[in-house]
Amino acid sequence: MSADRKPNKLNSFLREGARALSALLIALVVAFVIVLLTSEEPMEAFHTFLTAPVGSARTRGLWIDDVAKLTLTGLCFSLVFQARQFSLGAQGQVYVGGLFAALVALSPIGTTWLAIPLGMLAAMLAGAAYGFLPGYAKARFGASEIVSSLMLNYIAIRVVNWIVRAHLAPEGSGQLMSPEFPDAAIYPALIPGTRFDLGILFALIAVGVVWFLIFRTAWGLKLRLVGDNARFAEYAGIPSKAIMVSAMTVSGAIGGLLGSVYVQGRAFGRIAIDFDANLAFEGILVAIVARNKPLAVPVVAIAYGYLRQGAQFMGLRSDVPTEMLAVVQALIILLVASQFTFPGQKLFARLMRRDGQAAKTEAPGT
Amino acid sequence: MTELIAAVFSVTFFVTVIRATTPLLFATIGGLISDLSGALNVALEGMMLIAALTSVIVSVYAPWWIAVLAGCGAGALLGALMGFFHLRLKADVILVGFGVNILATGGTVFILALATGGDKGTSINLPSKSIPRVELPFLENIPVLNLLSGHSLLSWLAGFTVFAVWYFLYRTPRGLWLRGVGEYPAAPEAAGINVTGVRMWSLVASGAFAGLGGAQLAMFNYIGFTRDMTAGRGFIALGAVLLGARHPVGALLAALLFGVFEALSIVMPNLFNWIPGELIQTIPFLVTVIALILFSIRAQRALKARGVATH
Amino acid sequence: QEFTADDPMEVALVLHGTLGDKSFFDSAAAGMERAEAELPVDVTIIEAGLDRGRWEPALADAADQGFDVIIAGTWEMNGFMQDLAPDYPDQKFILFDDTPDFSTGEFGNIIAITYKTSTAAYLAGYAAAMISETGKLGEILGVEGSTVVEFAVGFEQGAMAANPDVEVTRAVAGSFTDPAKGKELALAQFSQGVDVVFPIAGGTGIGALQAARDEGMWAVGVDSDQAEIFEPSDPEQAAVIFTSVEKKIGDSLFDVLEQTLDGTAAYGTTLLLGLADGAVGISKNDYYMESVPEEVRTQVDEIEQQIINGEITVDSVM
Amino acid sequence: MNRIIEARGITRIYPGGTVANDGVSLTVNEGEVHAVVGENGAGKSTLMKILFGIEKPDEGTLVVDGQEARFDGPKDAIDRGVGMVFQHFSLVPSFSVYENVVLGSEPAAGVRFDRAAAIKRVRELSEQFRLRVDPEAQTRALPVGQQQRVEILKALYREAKILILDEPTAVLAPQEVEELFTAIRSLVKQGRTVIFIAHKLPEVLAISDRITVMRAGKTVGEVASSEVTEPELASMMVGREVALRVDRSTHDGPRAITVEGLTLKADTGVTLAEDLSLNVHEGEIVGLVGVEGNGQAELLEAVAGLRSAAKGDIRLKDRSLLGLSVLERRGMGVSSIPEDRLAEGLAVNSSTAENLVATRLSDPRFVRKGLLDRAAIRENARTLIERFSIRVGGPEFKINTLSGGNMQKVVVARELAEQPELLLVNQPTRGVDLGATQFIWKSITDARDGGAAVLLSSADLSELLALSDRLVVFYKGRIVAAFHNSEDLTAETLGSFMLGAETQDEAVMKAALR
Ligand SMILES: Nc1ncnc2c1ncn2[C@@H]1O[C@H](COP(=O)(O)OP(=O)(O)OP(=O)(O)O)[C@@H](O)[C@H]1O
Ligand SMILES: Nc1ncnc2c1ncn2[C@@H]1O[C@H](COP(=O)(O)OP(=O)(O)OP(=O)(O)O)[C@@H](O)[C@H]1O
Ligand SMILES: [Mg+2]
Ligand SMILES: [Mg+2]
Repeated sequence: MSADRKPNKLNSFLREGARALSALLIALVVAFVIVLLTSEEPMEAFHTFLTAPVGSARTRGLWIDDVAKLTLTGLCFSLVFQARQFSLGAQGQVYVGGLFAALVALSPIGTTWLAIPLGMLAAMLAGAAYGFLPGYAKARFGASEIVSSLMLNYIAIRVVNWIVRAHLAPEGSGQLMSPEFPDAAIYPALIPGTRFDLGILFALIAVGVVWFLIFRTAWGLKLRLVGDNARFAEYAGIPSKAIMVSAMTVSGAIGGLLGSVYVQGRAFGRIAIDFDANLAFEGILVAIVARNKPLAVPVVAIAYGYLRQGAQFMGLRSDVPTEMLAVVQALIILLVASQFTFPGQKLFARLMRRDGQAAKTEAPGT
Repeated sequence: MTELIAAVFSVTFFVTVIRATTPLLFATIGGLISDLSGALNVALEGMMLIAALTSVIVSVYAPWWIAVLAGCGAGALLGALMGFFHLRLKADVILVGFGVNILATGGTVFILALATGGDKGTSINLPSKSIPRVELPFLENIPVLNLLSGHSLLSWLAGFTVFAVWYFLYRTPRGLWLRGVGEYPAAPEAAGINVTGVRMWSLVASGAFAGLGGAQLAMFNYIGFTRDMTAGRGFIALGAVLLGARHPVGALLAALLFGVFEALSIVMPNLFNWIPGELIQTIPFLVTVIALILFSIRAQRALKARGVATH
Repeated sequence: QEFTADDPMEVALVLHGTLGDKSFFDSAAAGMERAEAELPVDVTIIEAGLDRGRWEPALADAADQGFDVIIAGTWEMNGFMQDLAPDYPDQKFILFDDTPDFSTGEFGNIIAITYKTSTAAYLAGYAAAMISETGKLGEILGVEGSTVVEFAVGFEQGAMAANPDVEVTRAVAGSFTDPAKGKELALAQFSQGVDVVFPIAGGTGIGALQAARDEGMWAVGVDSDQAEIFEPSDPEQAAVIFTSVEKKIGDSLFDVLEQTLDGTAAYGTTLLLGLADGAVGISKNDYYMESVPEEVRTQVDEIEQQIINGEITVDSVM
Repeated sequence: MNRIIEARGITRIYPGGTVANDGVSLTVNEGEVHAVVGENGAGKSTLMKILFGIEKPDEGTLVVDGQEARFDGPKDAIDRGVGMVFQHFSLVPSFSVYENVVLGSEPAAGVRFDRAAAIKRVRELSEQFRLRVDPEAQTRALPVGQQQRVEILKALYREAKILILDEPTAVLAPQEVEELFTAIRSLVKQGRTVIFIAHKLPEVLAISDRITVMRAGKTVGEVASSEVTEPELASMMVGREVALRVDRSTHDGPRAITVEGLTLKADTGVTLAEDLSLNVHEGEIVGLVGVEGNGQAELLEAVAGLRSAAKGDIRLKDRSLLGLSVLERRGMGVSSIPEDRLAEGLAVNSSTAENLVATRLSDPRFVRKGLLDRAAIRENARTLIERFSIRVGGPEFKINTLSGGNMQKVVVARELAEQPELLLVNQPTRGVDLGATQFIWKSITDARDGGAAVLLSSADLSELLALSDRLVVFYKGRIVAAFHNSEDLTAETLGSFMLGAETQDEAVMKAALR
């Protein structure tokens, strides 16, 4: 048996990587220019930007915490995008997930060892249910999932805020957050005193699970076929609507899990109003840059999380105005998303072509 | 309940609805144009925000209408920026849109601080101008017709815009190009139409309309600028585009629906103290979801009636 | 330790939000500016932004950077400060607008400042009810958090004291950054007969003030003397703000910094500041003099005295 | 004679490295119909795209009307009088016919799009060149034949002197082909030049004046149509003799599928097919004859499980299929080759291996406990790629890296991987070259000889006549005639029944329906 030729994945991986790196480099240069313009001590500020996230155990914890959250939300979006569904419901799922995790944590179970697994389970179920809704509305009525999921986000945020304020906050305190959960209900820190907690573990497990689901199970293949060509899927006997709804439901479960990671993680250990601060939405960016590939999601999250943290610390420690960080972040997104043509690329393409040509002629009969 | 009915059938309620609808309608029209050309414009929010700030700052030094034009122009410029990254540098349009939004949140505060000499929150120490209100005193006492009085000049413009955009899309050659490019780009491409150019102009127009929405928000609904003052209206407009079945009249109806329930959520707290504020705030969104589902059921039926299989 | 102009005391003000609210945080920042001008201190203002997840890191980062004094405010930051302060015993912490439980004896390096905000709001409510012709007052809240509600309860109680039949409606905007919505909420209240509005909602509230200006209704300012803020740029706006409920965070922070420098600050305790200390109060500026009739002003002054003497107790949610 | 357009030494290498054109030359005289023939992937479409300015040649020159031309885009080509109708139409589905025709150079009155003028002009053109189509109809709703006329009108509206038609007949029914030829002749008579691409050599010989033959990206020759025979042309194209011969079935098995009184309705309640009754025996091919839209495709869909029946029954080996899902029917041995491979036959962004198992995702050989057996899936792909000689890099290569003919082979391979009980086939060789056609026909007859009952629908009557053992004619949703296939049966006979011009005797029909 002759060996099959493989589509040249390494090459395309290298090309993608080189493109991303060069875009990143340009973005950093732009960021540096902005820092130069707005800071009295630009070198110091920029140094903070580049090194602060790894400066101490505590800052590394913050970075990892961001990575965990960005990974989960990125996965959440990747999964629905794989099925060609443009549900933007991650945020709503995070809220209902967080709420249900909080309800478990604040119940008598909260003091037992069951608090974490049950909290996560409740969060995932709630998120799944919330992800199911727009999917069902689309499958049953043809209602655009973009609109319904967006509206469901707004609804979830407000309803959860209300429950937190009116029912979970200590009576009469006027605080817009619940009391701190019992220790048993908060993820243990992997490195004491930092946010390096179970969240990142769960995120990485989720990456593995999603990758496995998509590329190793029949469900995943069906999902990809539906995403590729829904009519063909129907033709081949794959129930495309059911697959689509199930994808949105599973994605909802991941969103719900992120809700648990939020409220039960060391960063909070309680539920407060408006707790996600829009991070859930940034999963779209992660998913798109990762091209919806589950294994690329944590890689993108690591890089993006690093820049995000670096910018934050520059804001905290230097005289660069906080607002400029948003500008830097925006430029990074714009540049990383762009495709550049560099002088060397033509040559590269020519080399690649020779390769491809050889492939064409030798292919048959192997 | 009677109080609610009284409030809803008052002239002021109507005026509130129109006021709440106007910025949304402009943004929705903007979203509609880029959507029809094949690009989902998630940057409406950021475009409105930057336009709002631009018009406020310009209105300090220039007449109101120049300020409105400046806001419109700022939106258009952002549209061109999006076009550059999306069409020239082939960046994903959603990523570019989010980039613009993030740029807007930070950039507006930075520029506001420069313009006000350090204020990072509001423009209250800038004497900004407002868009004139169109008073029609002779209609004051005629029922129904008196509803026409007291609106922003831009509200009238918005109404006219719906018609103009409809005319443009369905009655002019360029409108035909735009719809063709959005639906099936290969066709206009083969017909020798510059597809990229059409997309570029659509994004620019999209930004210009969103910019008018921002100007209305900062020069009429509230006079002045406050950080993040668009408060999600751009995303709601995005929903309204799809809810309105990607048609100008649909966009108008969707924006109005939202305006009505926004206005309702504004009069309700004063009448129903016992309903938690957060729940009242969900009303416009709930109504949108319900409207969307009802609308989709109807559309499904209509499709069936035309004999198009939907399975 | 002695601090001098050459070797100033390093102070960090950590804001769980951003500057530019024209009330709460700006007031704290103004106190810092004054401190920097008049005292041997060097102040760094750290804006942690609107993301809750960033607040604790910002505070911890300030502690890590070794500031001598770290200032933060409200219940939102209270918990973080309690967690942090014991780990940095050589640094001092100032918490405003909330207090930890000092009875445990753990927090020797924290000093808390709380304000009897509702007592000042009571006075404003009283005056508002007296000048209202319709007997209807409106409140516009950003969100229903304790800092905000504290104003509302005092205002309502004061209004009832002036006129038991008064109607006070509360509307919640759900946002501190939506002035258009604040304006709409106020306009809706006006159309339902309200003639004095009390916005407690940051940027959203500024929209409500503008509605009062446009409609020629009365408004009560919040946190700082808002009439004074508007006076230079928008006298018309200033003219309808007949008084403001002031919470002089900046001044009280200045005082505590001064006491910290000369070693008299009582770390490990709570400073409860009220009308008597001048840390809260209502603005008695020209607009107040013009808008509020003489006899009402006299009554307000009497009530103020009664509250200080403890003859009137004002409710509080804190 | 005047050379109107000329391509000299054109080379085009696609970014992937494919040398689509390798020093190709083409000379077209004014007022002639010039055919270009070659196997799938020979580079015909690429050359045409270069003539129309969509692709730019890496080397070589174009000469139009004696002057060298450089086309930076279709606009330049249009300006020089070149018009093109693509293999895949480029029409906006929701637009009306006249909108599609004038798109890009609309008549205007002020800023307004002058619809009346547009409609008038389209009507004039369609009369002048005998291309009948309703200018105000919605394009989406038109049959392909008419959509093609819209495409031609588009080019004529732009005053094309040279009209390129890339495989125009692939999607047409025989009468439509005739109508197209009539239009082409009328065009030529009015001084236009036509470049024509087709895989069916009789058509090429019927319509063209001269023929250029391409093979593997090169021009291998140019001949006058009057001086060449079909076999000569075929061997020029392929480089060897090709014979499209089919052995008739020898097998006569028991009845496999019974369709009884079947009525099919659209969601609206409109009847699509009525009272269909027919049987197919094991080892037999039954051809469904009819102009597109007369119920044949709907019957195939109903049998496949993609459409529900309003009345009647479909039984496979005495078991009713109604109420069974697509998957359950496939489980019973139903295979189906769909009409449009891109729309419903393949997922083009997925790998070849995945496409080859897509219909068998509950088969324990490939999926156990919900998990994919990737080794088995790859092995399956290797086997099928070899068995059906599919030209593809390997099992992991995506379908969109294949040429159309090879894509079709993937569909055929998947559906015939195992001997089916019942095979449903719709337009099996549309746009597929001679060699591949031969191969696909062979695959179908092999399945038949293995005992499959085959229902075959095709717009190509010669294909139906070549393959079918019996033929059933559809007209307006009903079966109007049935025949045992024999040498005497001609396309003309079928044609008159297809158009409802003739009716068959009840008894004769009964007998032929078996
Ligand atoms: N856009 C493209 N990118 C890369 N390769 C292409 C592209 N278009 C065509 N090719 C390749 O170029 C070669 C010639 O293709 P072309 O479409 O010209 O063939 P053709 O003669 O028209 O075939 P057919 O008879 O199937 O229509 C084929 O190998 C094809 O795979
Ligand atoms: N963007 C692209 N990138 C790479 N290859 C492409 C691209 N577009 C088309 N192709 C190649 O084009 C070829 C298809 O060319 P063409 O359309 O002529 O095929 P075909 O056999 O004629 O198809 P059909 O018969 O269905 O019309 C395939 O080989 C495909 O790989
Ligand atoms: Mg071709
Ligand atoms: Mg072909």
